[in-house]
Amino acid sequence: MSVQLEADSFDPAVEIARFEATLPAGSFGATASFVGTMRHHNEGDTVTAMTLEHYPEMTEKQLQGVIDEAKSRWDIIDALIVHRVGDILPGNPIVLTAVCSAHRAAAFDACRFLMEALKSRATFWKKETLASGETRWVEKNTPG
Amino acid sequence: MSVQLEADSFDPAVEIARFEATLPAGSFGATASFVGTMRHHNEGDTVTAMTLEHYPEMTEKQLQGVIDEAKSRWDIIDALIVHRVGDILPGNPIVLTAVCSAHRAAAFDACRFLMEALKSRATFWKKETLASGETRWVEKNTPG
Amino acid sequence: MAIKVKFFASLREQLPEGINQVDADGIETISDVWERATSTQLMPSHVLCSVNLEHREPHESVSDGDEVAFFPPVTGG
Amino acid sequence: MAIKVKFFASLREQLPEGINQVDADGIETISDVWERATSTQLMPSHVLCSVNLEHREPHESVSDGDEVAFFPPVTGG
Repeated sequence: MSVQLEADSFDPAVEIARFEATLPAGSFGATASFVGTMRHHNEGDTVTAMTLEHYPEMTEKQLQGVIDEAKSRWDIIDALIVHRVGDILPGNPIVLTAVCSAHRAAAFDACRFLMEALKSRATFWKKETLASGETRWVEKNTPG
Repeated sequence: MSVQLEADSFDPAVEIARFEATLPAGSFGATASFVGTMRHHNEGDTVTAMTLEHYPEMTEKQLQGVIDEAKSRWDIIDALIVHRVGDILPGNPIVLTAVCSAHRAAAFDACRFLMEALKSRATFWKKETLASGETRWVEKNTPG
Repeated sequence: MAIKVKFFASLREQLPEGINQVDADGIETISDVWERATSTQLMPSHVLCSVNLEHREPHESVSDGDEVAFFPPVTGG
Repeated sequence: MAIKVKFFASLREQLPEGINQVDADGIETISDVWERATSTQLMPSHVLCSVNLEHREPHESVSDGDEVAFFPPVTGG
């Protein structure tokens, strides 16, 4: 189980491969994953860049708690959360959640739980730069 | 939208990257994916190999229908199904479903729908080889 | 005047080789195809079937030139 | 005798720089910390808060040595 906060761009495929490589081959039958990617549009406006601020100690603690909760609620083998911080561009991955389990239901349920819990509890804040050069804080996440 | 039946081992990360590369960067905010991997145990027995038989024309038609249904039911940008056929070994990926959408709910819902529909409708059959050398047809999928 | 017949997986192994078509004469339903192709064994209730690549029920009708397939519950994914 | 204070995101930008602690004397709740740190502005209802890295409600108590943080609704993921 692992939480990674990345100051630089990351490749979800590499992170998932590294995560799976920590588990014995053939021990898991299901891997559910989710990647959130920065879009070039939000709320009808063109967005050219984004800065992700966070509260580092609290973020890490909250995300670790979210993973612990997933492991207690579902029969999963392991879970991973990777989240960007700092300056990012459209097309860049923002977040990755991944869960390995023996069977698919637990992987699907836990992977979605990780994302919803992260969105509601983890101390990240997005500031967008629009095409006009204006910046604005994103005020609310879309409901899941 | 795409259905791929693979006679040789495939790398889910490569397939997802190829799938996402067909979409304009920054156009999607969510990618949900699921990978089913062959386990070295099933129903309490050690499994050393597996053969996936299918009904090629029907499989392709059914999977295409499943993708069409997902696209009509959810607001998704695109969907991918990759499925192995032939001889496979523990640790090898069997199936990949992936969905890109603007927001996460549709990606999660549609990705799970693809897997459940595939498991109940697509004409694949698994034959396991046990450690004893004995072979047996898998009789029933686990419920999702 | 023939109906194409396919068996898959455990059915293919259990049934005599080589029956890949039956005479359409006198055939009305999928069950009729099963009985002719397997030499009058009754179709077990767990067997699934398709006509021209679409899932169908055993009582549904078939026509000359159709492709009928029989298979156990699917186990992919 | 001090309580550490942090502001994040839009709050950090809107509030005067440099307030990173307040005297614990006479402070009972998180709201009290807010009022002292922001020079008596009332804490807006949308502001979230934490004590020692755990989410808390404004009426909850704080102690000398605690780290209290204020922030807008989170928007990660």
